[in-house]
Amino acid sequence: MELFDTFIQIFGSGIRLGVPLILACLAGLWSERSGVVDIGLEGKMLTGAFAGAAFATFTGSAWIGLLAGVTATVVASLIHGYASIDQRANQIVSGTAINMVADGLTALIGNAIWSQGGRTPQLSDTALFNAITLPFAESFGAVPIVGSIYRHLISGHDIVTYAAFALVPLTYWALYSTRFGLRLRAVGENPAAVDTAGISVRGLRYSAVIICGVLVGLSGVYLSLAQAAFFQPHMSAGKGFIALAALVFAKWRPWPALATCLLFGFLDALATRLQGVELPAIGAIPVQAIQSLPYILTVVLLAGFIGKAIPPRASGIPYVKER
Amino acid sequence: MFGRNSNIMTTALFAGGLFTSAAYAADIKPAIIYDLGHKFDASFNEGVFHGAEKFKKDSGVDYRDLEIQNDAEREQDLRKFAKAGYSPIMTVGFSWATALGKVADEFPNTKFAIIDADVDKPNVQSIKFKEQEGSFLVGVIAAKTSKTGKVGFVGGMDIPLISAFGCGYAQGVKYVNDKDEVFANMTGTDFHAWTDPVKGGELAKSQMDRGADIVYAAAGATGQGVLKAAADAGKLGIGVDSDQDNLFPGKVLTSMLKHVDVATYKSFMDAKNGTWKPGLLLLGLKEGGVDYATDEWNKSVLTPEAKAAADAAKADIISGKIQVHDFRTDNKCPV
Amino acid sequence: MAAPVAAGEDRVTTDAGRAPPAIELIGIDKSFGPVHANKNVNLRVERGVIHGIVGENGAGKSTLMSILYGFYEADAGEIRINGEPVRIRSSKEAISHGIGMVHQHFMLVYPLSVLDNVMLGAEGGPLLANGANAIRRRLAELGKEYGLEVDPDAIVGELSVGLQQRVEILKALVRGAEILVLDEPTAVLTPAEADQLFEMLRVLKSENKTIIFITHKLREIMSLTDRVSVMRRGEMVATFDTARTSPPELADAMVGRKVILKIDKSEAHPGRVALEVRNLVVRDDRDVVRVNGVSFVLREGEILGVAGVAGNGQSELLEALAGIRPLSAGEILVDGEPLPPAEHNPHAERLIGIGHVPEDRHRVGLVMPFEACESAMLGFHYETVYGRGLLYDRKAIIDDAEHKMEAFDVRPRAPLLKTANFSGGNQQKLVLAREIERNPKIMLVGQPTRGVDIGAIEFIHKRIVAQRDAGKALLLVSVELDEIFALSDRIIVLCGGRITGERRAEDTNAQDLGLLMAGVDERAA
Amino acid sequence: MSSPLKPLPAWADVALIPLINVAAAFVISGFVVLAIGENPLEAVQILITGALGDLEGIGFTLYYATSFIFTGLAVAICFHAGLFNIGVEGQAYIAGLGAALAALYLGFLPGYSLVVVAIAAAALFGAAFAAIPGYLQAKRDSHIVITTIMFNYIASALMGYLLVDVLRVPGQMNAETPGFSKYAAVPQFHELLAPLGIQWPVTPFNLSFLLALAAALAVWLLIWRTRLGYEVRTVGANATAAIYGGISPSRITIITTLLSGALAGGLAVNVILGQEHRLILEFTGGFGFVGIAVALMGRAHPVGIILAAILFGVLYQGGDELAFDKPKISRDMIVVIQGLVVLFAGALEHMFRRPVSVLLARRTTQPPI
Repeated sequence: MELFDTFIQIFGSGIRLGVPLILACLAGLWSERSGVVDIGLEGKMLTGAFAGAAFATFTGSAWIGLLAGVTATVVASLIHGYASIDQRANQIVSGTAINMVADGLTALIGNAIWSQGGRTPQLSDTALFNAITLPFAESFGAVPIVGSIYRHLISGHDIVTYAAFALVPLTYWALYSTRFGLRLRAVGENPAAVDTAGISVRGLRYSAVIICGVLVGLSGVYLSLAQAAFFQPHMSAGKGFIALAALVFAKWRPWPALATCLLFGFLDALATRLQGVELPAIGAIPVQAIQSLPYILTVVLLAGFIGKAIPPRASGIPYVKER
Repeated sequence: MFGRNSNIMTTALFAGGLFTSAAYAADIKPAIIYDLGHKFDASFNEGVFHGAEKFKKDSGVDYRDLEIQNDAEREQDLRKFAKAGYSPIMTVGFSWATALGKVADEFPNTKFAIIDADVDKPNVQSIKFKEQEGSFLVGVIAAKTSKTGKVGFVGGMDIPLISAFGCGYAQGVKYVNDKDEVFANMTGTDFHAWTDPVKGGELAKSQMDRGADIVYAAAGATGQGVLKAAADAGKLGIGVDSDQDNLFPGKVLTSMLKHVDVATYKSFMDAKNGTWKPGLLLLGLKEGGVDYATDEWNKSVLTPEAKAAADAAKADIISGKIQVHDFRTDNKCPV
Repeated sequence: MAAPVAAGEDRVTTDAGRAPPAIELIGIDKSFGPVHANKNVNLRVERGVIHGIVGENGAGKSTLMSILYGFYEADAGEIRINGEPVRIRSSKEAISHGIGMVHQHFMLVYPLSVLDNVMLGAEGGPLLANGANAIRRRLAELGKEYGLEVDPDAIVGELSVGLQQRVEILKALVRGAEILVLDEPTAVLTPAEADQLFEMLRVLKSENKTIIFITHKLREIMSLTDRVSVMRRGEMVATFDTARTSPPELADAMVGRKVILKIDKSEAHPGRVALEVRNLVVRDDRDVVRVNGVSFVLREGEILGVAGVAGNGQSELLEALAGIRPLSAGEILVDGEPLPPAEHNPHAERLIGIGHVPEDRHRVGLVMPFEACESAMLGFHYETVYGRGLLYDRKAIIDDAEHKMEAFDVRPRAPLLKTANFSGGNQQKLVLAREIERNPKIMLVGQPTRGVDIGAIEFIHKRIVAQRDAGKALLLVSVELDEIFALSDRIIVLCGGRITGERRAEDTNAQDLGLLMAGVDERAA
Repeated sequence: MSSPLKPLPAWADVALIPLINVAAAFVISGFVVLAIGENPLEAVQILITGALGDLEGIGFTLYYATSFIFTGLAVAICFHAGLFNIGVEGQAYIAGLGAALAALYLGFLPGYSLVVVAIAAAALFGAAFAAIPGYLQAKRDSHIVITTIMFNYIASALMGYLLVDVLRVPGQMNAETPGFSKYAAVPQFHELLAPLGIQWPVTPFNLSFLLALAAALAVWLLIWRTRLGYEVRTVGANATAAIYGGISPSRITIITTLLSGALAGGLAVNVILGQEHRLILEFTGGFGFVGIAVALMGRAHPVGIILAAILFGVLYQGGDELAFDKPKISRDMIVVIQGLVVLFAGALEHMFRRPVSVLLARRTTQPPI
């Protein structure tokens, strides 16, 4: 029973740590399914976290913060989109640029406004997305196992977390059950087929890039307005790249993306809990080993040692009409 | 915020300096370089800042300060201050030890100070604290306040210094009730551990899930995540270094005060008065270097009973009746 | 032989009451930079017929169809659909005018299902479910009606090429295409698959659909089409009723009465066998067999021409011989000795004296951003001529390039100029200079004068013949029949990856070769 | 379809366009400074004085430039083979491990041969760490961009573990190794010049600078004067032509990443052996990423890289002084500039091409050849 509770707790922690990954991973999914490779997720996450925290600080409203965060990431996405779609740039270079600019600019502006080394002040409760206790969480929570799961895993998250989980089926539905989704999947594989079917490749890709901006913006806002209560420079701490790894690992599909992000979140939670803990028969596992597991798994997958991750065929390649 | 409950202590500590200052007034250019984790961490670095601000107010002498952003900058920044004629230069945190060891030799006429480490140079003042004693007191308060008999400790980096906090705390808890449980976790193993409130919050949540109703954070800026998690869960946190009771009023039981503010103030003031001395300063309860916080924000949660127990323990420690073990002496904790 | 009619004119007099032609293209003109792809092209396609368009590679067929399909806009000219002048600025507009197109390279999304592919762009609403059901029904109907059965839930990438093409046709039909354009549809099909396709097209025709069928295979034209138009060098040169023309007449029209460049060529004195190929089988990147059991010998002091319509295995043959493409079966013998697998690579083959002028100098033969002198040593860059020690001897590299440029009259004579800045002819001379100056005993030459101006063609031809006279063995691959005639001593014709015939140059003519190229096997003829 | 552009004259292609791109990055940076309420011109003045105003500033500038030359070369050599190595940061980090292990455990080596071995170890470790993504790209077709990003994090975790749990001095709280012997140190210029009676201020500027210049020369010779370099450029420019020319692209990919990793090791040599004299956490400080900006700005040419590295050295050192004098303009400003350089000189490289060619076409009476 104690083991079960521990598991529930670590899993709960994994969910909270996994939420920004889920949102960023879905963002990457939309973009890359359309053929625009996005290694700028990390930078956009920071952008969203900063803009969200800054505006929440000014206005005291989490919702305005959210709006600002999402707007900022959409702008960043559009810059990447312009470079990738219209300027036919190297998308890796463009994404790297976004990462660098976002990393520097958020810290710089934060420092210029609040003189706290780039941090925003601690946000008040109204400017945050707080945990929502679902009905009967307390009373039902007493029931063994099911109640515990309900109380600790299902109840007690903030609205962004619930949104993240809702966005997975939504993405799945949009991708596989709507006209837009079909076209998007097609344009990432063979833009010429889409073009000859009389559909605008450019329009589709820009739409995807904007959706990517909205989702990764949510992810950033979650960092500063739900997970922490302020923005702090570099606070994304590689989550954008983990999300990218998860995307590869999930082979660009929504449900596996959710599973992978939860796994990675779970690993993160586990790494934190196992700090300095001696495990029976194994001894202390270096937390770094667990922390680097997502990266190692991704490399192994990419190398085709456990299945093969094949990206959308046209991803990273600017579309040029050929003769 | 400065010296709220410890005005008497502070005044007692360096009253002499204050009153004799005029006679030896010298032109000094004090400077502070903070540790990673930022100036306004509401904790360790911020304490130094408040000490310096008070110094500025009292003496009229301005000071420079600087935040660094990565480990690699330390030496250059330190040298830059020394080069520019700043003295005394206060370096905040043990991470400065190596860089200071080098630079202090290059500028033998500059006065340096370091908090939390011992750098044995003729021009360096090393200021260390008996964190275990202050932690003992908050441990007593935690044990007296806890309803579940389970309390938590979230440390920053897994190093002996932080273990000394945790060990002192555990001794205090066990002193009150030997059956009480203390859950202890460390956030990380490198300097990111000081700046990761999310991880801190997660650790606090895990301890609260296991039944802890009071969590003590000794983790720099990471601690804010711990206090927030405790406040969000309707439990109590214990702050560290600076008085953090106001961060979540009514949700922070008390704070273990590590008077880096006082130490900074004194170091600067001594330099101004010409009474600055190099060497090791070891500050405990007796010297007013550590304490626990009582103020308007925690009076609703800090029961008179708990306060009385803490004050009794404090008197016993000062008198030597209670010996609080320092983890750093043998890397072991007796409880 | 019947005289070809003027382009665009109809030999069948139209009755006043008859429906207007399905398509009329009037004066279509299109240039890509310096390339004049379509010159004042007229075309008239009647409703309910299968209308073939033939022409050699680069004759402008695909460009014309791309204009019809709205992929490009013509610089000048008019399009009429059912007699109505229309502007087609996008594929979407073409589709709305009832035009469907099956591209040579399928416009399919391979990881998606047949249903998804067919639906793409014709989803029938923002949600897929309703449209999907409608299209599923429609696919079933079409399947019954035209014999175009295909599992709607199959993943397109897992289907055979023939079925993939069927999906392309279904895509067009589901969109209500009345006019179907097929661009070289049989290029990727097996003969059996091609026959199936023809069956389908005949059924479609019987339903009063109009079909434009682009090919360069005369056999297909003769067996399938009602009418046929011939394009040559961007122009529409003739239109025939298929029933009243013949393969030789079409071949003649396709090839045209070009000025055959006369080369002063002495009689060949073939020596011993330098290269022999036995039962060679070669696959392309998509694992399709492109060379299927080819055997021949090449002697010293002769030029063996490999004729054939583009895409019949010549490229793969050449690449396989040069060591770039692996052999699936068969063997290569050099000087009577089998070439060991370890030496079946470009580097080792160069060492034993096999030179290779690749078909595509832009993509393969040269490195465009390099200085000319650097492109002039590609493949030989390891040689000590260019420096004995660790470092290259820059002067030796430049001198070597200067020497080659001198010998082959490459202009401007600037070894430091970027390769890309030379004209096509001079680039090609640079490639030839590089390969010939190294004095190989066997030369594999692909399309030596493609995109090269007249003056350079003559120069290049002379150098090739000079090599023969010096006792070298040369294999010449060219889709230009007149080039084959001008240079070859002996000619083999490839069709569908097989040799359909071998001729001595003086014993044959364009009509004869045209038949072989069209796959009319001499044994059957 | 847009009409094809006339090719730009060579001078515009080599100098004008890159200059405009970099200028655009700086102009926008100026607006950023303005937006945070400071005077950009004053900022530039402080920056330049701080970086070049005295010998000390110059020393620091060149110290930083040394690091950037190495990382810039590491990125550039991969560019030549058509590869994008984002992993220079991690490769340099691991190279630092090699340097430290040699310095700490090979102390028996006579005199300054120790530092030579330590430098070699840095190059070796960097190369080995880069070779894994290189191998996976060449043989298993795993995209080198993703794998090198992953390897940066793997390097970070590995080094964190080693420094905290394995190499740390017992009882010491800082995650760092013990100091190296003086024979494992690359001499600093102020030490070298002092016996000659030349007073050079104490700066971390050390002999690695000469090593960096030598590396730049070596890379130049390698790329433009050797067979291997020829093969590297051929693979980068046209892989099909390379195969035709008997060059194996996968072999070249592996060799190039090895060389790139070895060059990344130069960052460790400069920082660890030249300045810190012990291995510390995260000593790479993002300099591996600066290499991307340097390589793009220097157009992957060693001379351009040296110039771009010095410019970034000025930015880093001057930016330090700027952050000191104007706390509002924190060091992050430099990261912003760096990112904007990558954006304009890399991603939006061709944005100004059309307007410039239109402008030039209007200006020149004769069409440019």
